[in-house]
Amino acid sequence: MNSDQPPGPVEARLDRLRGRALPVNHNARTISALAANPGCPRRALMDAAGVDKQKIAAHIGYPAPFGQSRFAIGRGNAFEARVKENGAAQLLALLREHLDLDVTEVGYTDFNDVAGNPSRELRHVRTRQALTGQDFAPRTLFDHPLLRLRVGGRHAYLEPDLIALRLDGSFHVIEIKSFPVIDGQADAGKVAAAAIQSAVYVRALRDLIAEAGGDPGRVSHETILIAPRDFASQPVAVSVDVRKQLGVLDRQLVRMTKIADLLEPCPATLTFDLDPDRDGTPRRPREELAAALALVPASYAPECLTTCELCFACRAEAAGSTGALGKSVREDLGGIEYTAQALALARGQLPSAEQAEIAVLLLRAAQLREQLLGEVFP
Amino acid sequence: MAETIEALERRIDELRVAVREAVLSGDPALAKTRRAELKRAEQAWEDALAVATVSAVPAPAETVSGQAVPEASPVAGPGEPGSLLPLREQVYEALSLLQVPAAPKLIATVHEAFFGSTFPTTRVTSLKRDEERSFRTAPFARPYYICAALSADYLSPSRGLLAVSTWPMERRVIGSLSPRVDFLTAAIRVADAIERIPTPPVTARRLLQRFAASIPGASGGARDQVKPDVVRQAADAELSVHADADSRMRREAADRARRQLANAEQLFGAKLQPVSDEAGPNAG
Amino acid sequence: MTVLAALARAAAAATGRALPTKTVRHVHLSRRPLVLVAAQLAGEACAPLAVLAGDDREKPHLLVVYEPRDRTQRFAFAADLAGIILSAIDRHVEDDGDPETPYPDAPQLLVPNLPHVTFLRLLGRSTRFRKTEGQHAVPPAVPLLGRWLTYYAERAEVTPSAMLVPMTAALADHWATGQSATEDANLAALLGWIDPPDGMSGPAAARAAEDPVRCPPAGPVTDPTFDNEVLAPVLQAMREAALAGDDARLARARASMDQALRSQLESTWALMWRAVDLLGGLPAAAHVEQRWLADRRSFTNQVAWIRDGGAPQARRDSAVAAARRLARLEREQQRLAVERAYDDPLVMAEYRMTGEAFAGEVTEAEPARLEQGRRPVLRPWITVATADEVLFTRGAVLKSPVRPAQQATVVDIVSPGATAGGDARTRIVLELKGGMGRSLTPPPGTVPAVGEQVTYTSLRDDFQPAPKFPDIDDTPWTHGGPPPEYVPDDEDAREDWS
Amino acid sequence: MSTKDAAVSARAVTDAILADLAKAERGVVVDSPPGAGKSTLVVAAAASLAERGERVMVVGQTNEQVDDLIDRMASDHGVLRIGRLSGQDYIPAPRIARHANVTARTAIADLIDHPLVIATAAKWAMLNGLADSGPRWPWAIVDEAYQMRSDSLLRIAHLFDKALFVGDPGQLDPFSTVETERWLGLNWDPMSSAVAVLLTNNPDVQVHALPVSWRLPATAAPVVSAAFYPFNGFTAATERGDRAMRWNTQPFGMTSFDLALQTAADSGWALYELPHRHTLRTDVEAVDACAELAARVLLRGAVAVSEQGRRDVTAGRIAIGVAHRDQAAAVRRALAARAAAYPVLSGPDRDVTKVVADTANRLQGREFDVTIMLHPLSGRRDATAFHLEAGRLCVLASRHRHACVVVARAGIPELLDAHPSAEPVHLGVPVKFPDGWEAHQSFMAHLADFRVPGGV
Repeated sequence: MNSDQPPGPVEARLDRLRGRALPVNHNARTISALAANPGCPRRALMDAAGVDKQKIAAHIGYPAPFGQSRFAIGRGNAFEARVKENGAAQLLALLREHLDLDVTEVGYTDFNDVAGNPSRELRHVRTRQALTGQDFAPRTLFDHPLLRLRVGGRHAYLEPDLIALRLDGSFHVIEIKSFPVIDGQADAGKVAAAAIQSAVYVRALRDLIAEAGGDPGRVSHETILIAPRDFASQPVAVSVDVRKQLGVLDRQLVRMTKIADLLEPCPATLTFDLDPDRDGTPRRPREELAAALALVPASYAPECLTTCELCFACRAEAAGSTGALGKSVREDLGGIEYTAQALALARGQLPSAEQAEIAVLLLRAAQLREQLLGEVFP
Repeated sequence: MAETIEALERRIDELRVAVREAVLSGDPALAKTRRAELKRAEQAWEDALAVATVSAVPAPAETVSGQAVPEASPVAGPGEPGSLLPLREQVYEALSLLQVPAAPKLIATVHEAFFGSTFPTTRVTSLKRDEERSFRTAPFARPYYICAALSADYLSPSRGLLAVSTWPMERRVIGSLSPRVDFLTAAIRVADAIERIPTPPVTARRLLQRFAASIPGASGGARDQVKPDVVRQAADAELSVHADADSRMRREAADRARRQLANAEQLFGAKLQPVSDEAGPNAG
Repeated sequence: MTVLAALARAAAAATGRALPTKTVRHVHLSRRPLVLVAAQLAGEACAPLAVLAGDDREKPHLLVVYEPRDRTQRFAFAADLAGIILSAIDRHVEDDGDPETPYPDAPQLLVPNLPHVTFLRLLGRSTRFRKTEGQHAVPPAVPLLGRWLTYYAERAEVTPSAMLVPMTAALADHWATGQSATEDANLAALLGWIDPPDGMSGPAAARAAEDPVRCPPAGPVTDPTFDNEVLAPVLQAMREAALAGDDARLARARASMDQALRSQLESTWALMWRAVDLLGGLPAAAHVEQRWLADRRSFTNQVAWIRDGGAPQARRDSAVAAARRLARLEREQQRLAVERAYDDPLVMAEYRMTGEAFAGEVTEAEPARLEQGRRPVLRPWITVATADEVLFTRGAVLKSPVRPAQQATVVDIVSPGATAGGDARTRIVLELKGGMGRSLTPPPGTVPAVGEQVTYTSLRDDFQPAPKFPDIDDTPWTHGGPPPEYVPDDEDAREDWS
Repeated sequence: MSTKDAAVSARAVTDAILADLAKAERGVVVDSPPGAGKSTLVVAAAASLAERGERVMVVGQTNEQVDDLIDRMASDHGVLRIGRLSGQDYIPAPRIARHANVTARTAIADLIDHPLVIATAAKWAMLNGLADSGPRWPWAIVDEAYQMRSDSLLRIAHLFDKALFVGDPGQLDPFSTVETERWLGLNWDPMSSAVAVLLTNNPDVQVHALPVSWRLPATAAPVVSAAFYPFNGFTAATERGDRAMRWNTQPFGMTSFDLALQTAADSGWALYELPHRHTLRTDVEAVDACAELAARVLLRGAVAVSEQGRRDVTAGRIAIGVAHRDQAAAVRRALAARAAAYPVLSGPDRDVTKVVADTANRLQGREFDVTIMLHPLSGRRDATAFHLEAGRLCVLASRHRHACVVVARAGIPELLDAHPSAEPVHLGVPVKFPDGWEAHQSFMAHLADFRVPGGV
């Protein structure tokens, strides 16, 4: 997992930050999550260090609100299996009409293990050989190839559902999702997530090809989304242009390398180590851990509630700030940081020069509410 | 002294809540222990009921651990005709009809379509282990074994595919084109089988439809009445495209297998030193 | 959002209690609304697990799908649901009246949140094209239900409509909580702020509402731990019982599934009725009745359309249908905005904040002022003094909510500085036109008198006539020409459900 | 390129377009970057069609635009009889009334014999009858077609057989106040522009692009082209030497404002950067800065020197562009305050209240010598889709012939970096380029070289 080179000063500090725990492996989902709130130093730092945010959050008493229903997981697996069964017969049929895949293009190779050995290094080597044409078996579909992408200090291993190689020699990333495409429309949020994940694979694949001296341009930015059509489990193929997502991703990866700037203000002794006992139960005092967390500033917004494992902890921390009420509220309150300030101004407290404009409005608003509701401000 | 049914029911409800709380608080270990407790309570409840109600409860067809994803087990309506044959025989019937290596799901579907009974795919996977064990204890004692298909490159067992030991090695090795070739061959076999039956059952016709849907020109327009001969022609047509390349690859791999592998490995696949239990049963 | 609303949220956060943002209720509430709370299987496009529905808060009907993936069971469920919804509809249909006059009332459907609206839309989409005979036949009520659910879902897109109301939206429209809009989407949390249990603060109640074990989410998607720890084992037990053909165990398993799902739906059911009471506590705004009349009309037409064998709603809008719908939605939206401001001083206050309206006192009035032309016309002038900030310029045409028939044109604006006697108020001189009858002397009350408190705004309730669009068959080449006519095909009927 | 070459290449394209009109099956689309001679083309096309004896209906989007067009046509083609179809309450603007060959009527019947009839899309839509009955034109010319919503095209499309669509693809997209997701991905999404729908349904319609901008100076064309027209770029018709801004007076000392104006005069751009702060939209300091800059241009007596000769920069030739209506109102108040403060600023040409202060939407298609932009992201805590929209920035950055001063609080690049990029993705909707985020980045990167610290 750790990078091939000996860890530099930054890596060393990130390792200390993480403590004894093994770094959580990035996957396409966590990498794409980096773009969810790029303005948050706390998140950026912990992700770069591979800290298990879930565990931290649970230990300080704010477990992440995300769980996955086994029905959803089961549905996902069942659908992927169905698409891939019998040499991905259904998929071939779709690609033939969708990408006018040539009838000779049926080669199907399984990269889930190498001769029964699931080691990621082996699988990655094998994937590289196959994708860079170092073996000559006719291949069209690559089932769960194992790619690598450098994220922050270390390599993340990535497993796309499928990669299709067209006769014209260009690669198309295929993402199999189990959310439905109904009358040509799908949940825009889920498609967006799928798109950025595909972008992660495209990036990793381009790097792989480039390293092998090939032309990364051979990896198409037109990825293919396979999802159930309407209410049945018949798959449908839709192509998704991920150029924008690639742009976003590249920016994030660059930011990850600039992580030093974020480390700079933190005390050198800072660590999120859980001090686990033999069977992994954390022994580190909660307060201490919470205090350590507080040393890295977070930029909480309600949007975090759906994207970040630490959201509840950060929300509690942000209580009393206008941002906790939503970005638009904070904006309407003229960027004032705390609700108490806003209310004080509404009550007529003398504003600072910077607050002068908003103060007028708040006072006015308070008067109107008072007139119309007989409300008096706390 | 066993608790009353009501008491048990209350316990079960409480434990369910307890488990969920453990999960939500991000404490998998605690959740695990409480789950076990819950299972015990539920069992106790079942037993208590069994005592209470005189009706003798036949053992369930299979017990799936609480961890298993329900979707994995088949959704069979009550009163489905079960076959009297042992599982390996049923699998054999299906594979003999298909004449190509196949995945448990396809095997089960084929058997349901043409032999009127189905079985949980989960059991088919364990079947392979039993077969290997019995072969290693008494080689060639049985007329045939349900064995693995071998991946052409490493001659290791190819994930999730079953074959029959009496087939020629050429048929049991899987090159990169083989999945497609075998799919087309299977389609043809199914088409033949349907033609042999005077009034093919709905399940059989639906199976043929499923095949036809993924073969160019096989559906011949109307998706509801696919014609066996149309499917056969279409499959043959595409088969002719891949056949040579595929059989070349398979012959080469088969020779290698016969040269390099011991009997057991020829049937159940060569193993690298397994690095994790995921690598399948230990070759010893 | 506006400063006014933002301030309300800030104040709510500080006081730990939601604060009103409206003085009247802007949404219609039926005397006997049909409340519906649903649970849906995670990961599926639209696999109903259970529904708690009815118009009697004491006796809700519980419908459960024991094998959510089984096509027949789903359609059986759809048929049962149809039983509830269609009978509610039938109760409102009076066929003796002439088709022009709308039915006296329409069945209002209340659901917890927006995901429920989507759920009903998809349920409608997945049932309305079904065939009732031949292969893949379904019970006759199923496609009918589909068309009604689709009708409700599409009606819900029309902002002024109250046919299908997601409760979180209705509540959040009338109260400001001390949490974010994202968190307001949780019905229990939202109600926690508005009406916390005794001895509990708003935030405390909201936090408690976020515990999926103590307080099951309003759905329709159920809590993952419920799925994994409760539902999955029960389903498993049921399947095993079925496989073993053990009817006693099957019955027990079904009973515990009923109980499990009821436990998930009941608390939300209770919350729904609490919300109904809370909203009902507010007096209805002046235009609510009129908007409900539009709903009754639309409902009456839909009944007629179905009775006269009209086709089910298309999958996607044609070019003409899309343009028509957009035009209607925009007009309705605009009208709603004006009506709300006219009905509710607190809404009007938003416009006063932004200078699109002002309220003040009439300081001078020339009710009988005549404009001399070929023949004299009545053009009274009044002067209004206001403390509001006025952004209007000369010539701006305004209206007063209490005199909608009358136009007021800004003649002059005298800013406070210019006025003598240190009055800090702005003076606006308005010329009035219309709403004063024929004669040259205005009837009493038609012209605001000195001392009267008045409000004037640039929000106008007089709209352009509805735009005309070509017939579908005349769809021009620029938009792909006329679309093919819809003919139900087998695909529609077959399309198996998961 | 030299003005002469520019004229040559522009003419070549125009000829190609007119030739295309002659043989077009259905229609022709012409993409016109800012100030590339869109109206010139419309006038030429109308005239050449009229010469061929074809009756032509011309469709504008606003009465302003329509009157501008009529004025151009009537002046360039004095003989051509032009009908102006208008609503009841339309009073012909002086610039229309002065033309003898223009007749304004409210009923189409009175104009039906005119070779050229011009009206707004809304007015044309009124004649909506059945496709086969009612009047019909062999040709329509649709101006500002990218700002026209496809549903309003739907309402008039049956009035003509063939059409020439002209517009600027880089400007603001049509918008609606209601939820419009349900139509996304449809070939006839009523929310997409008339051109987009036309092209998806008629892929074989020819698309031309005008190659040079007559408005934008050599300092601006490359920047705007790169940031907002990544796929069909354009060049300036003039070279750096051809345009210049001079001052009639020297300032007393160099305030930051004078510095900004000087920078803009020399290089075509200036970023007047106020200290970082999160503010309301109507950031008084920023608004004042905009007004003050405009006032300075008048006070100092700016002279615009260009291929068209020398001319004083009068109030009407200065624009202050903003994102929101309340900002525009605030700027107008600030201007009025200055008019009250310095009597000098009230002469006919120097009347600072005559400076055009308006939102991007209403500045579309207009041209000025000097523009001052209140940057949409100035003082913001976080960006929204609205503030990031490429079209908005493009309009604000491409109205000027000489110089553009951008007024903004510091911290915009950082804001952009922290912007979460999780826009929803809709199936079947082509990815729109340029991406607003990227456009803003590249624009800010360019401005960095022309930074003038303000508010000190």
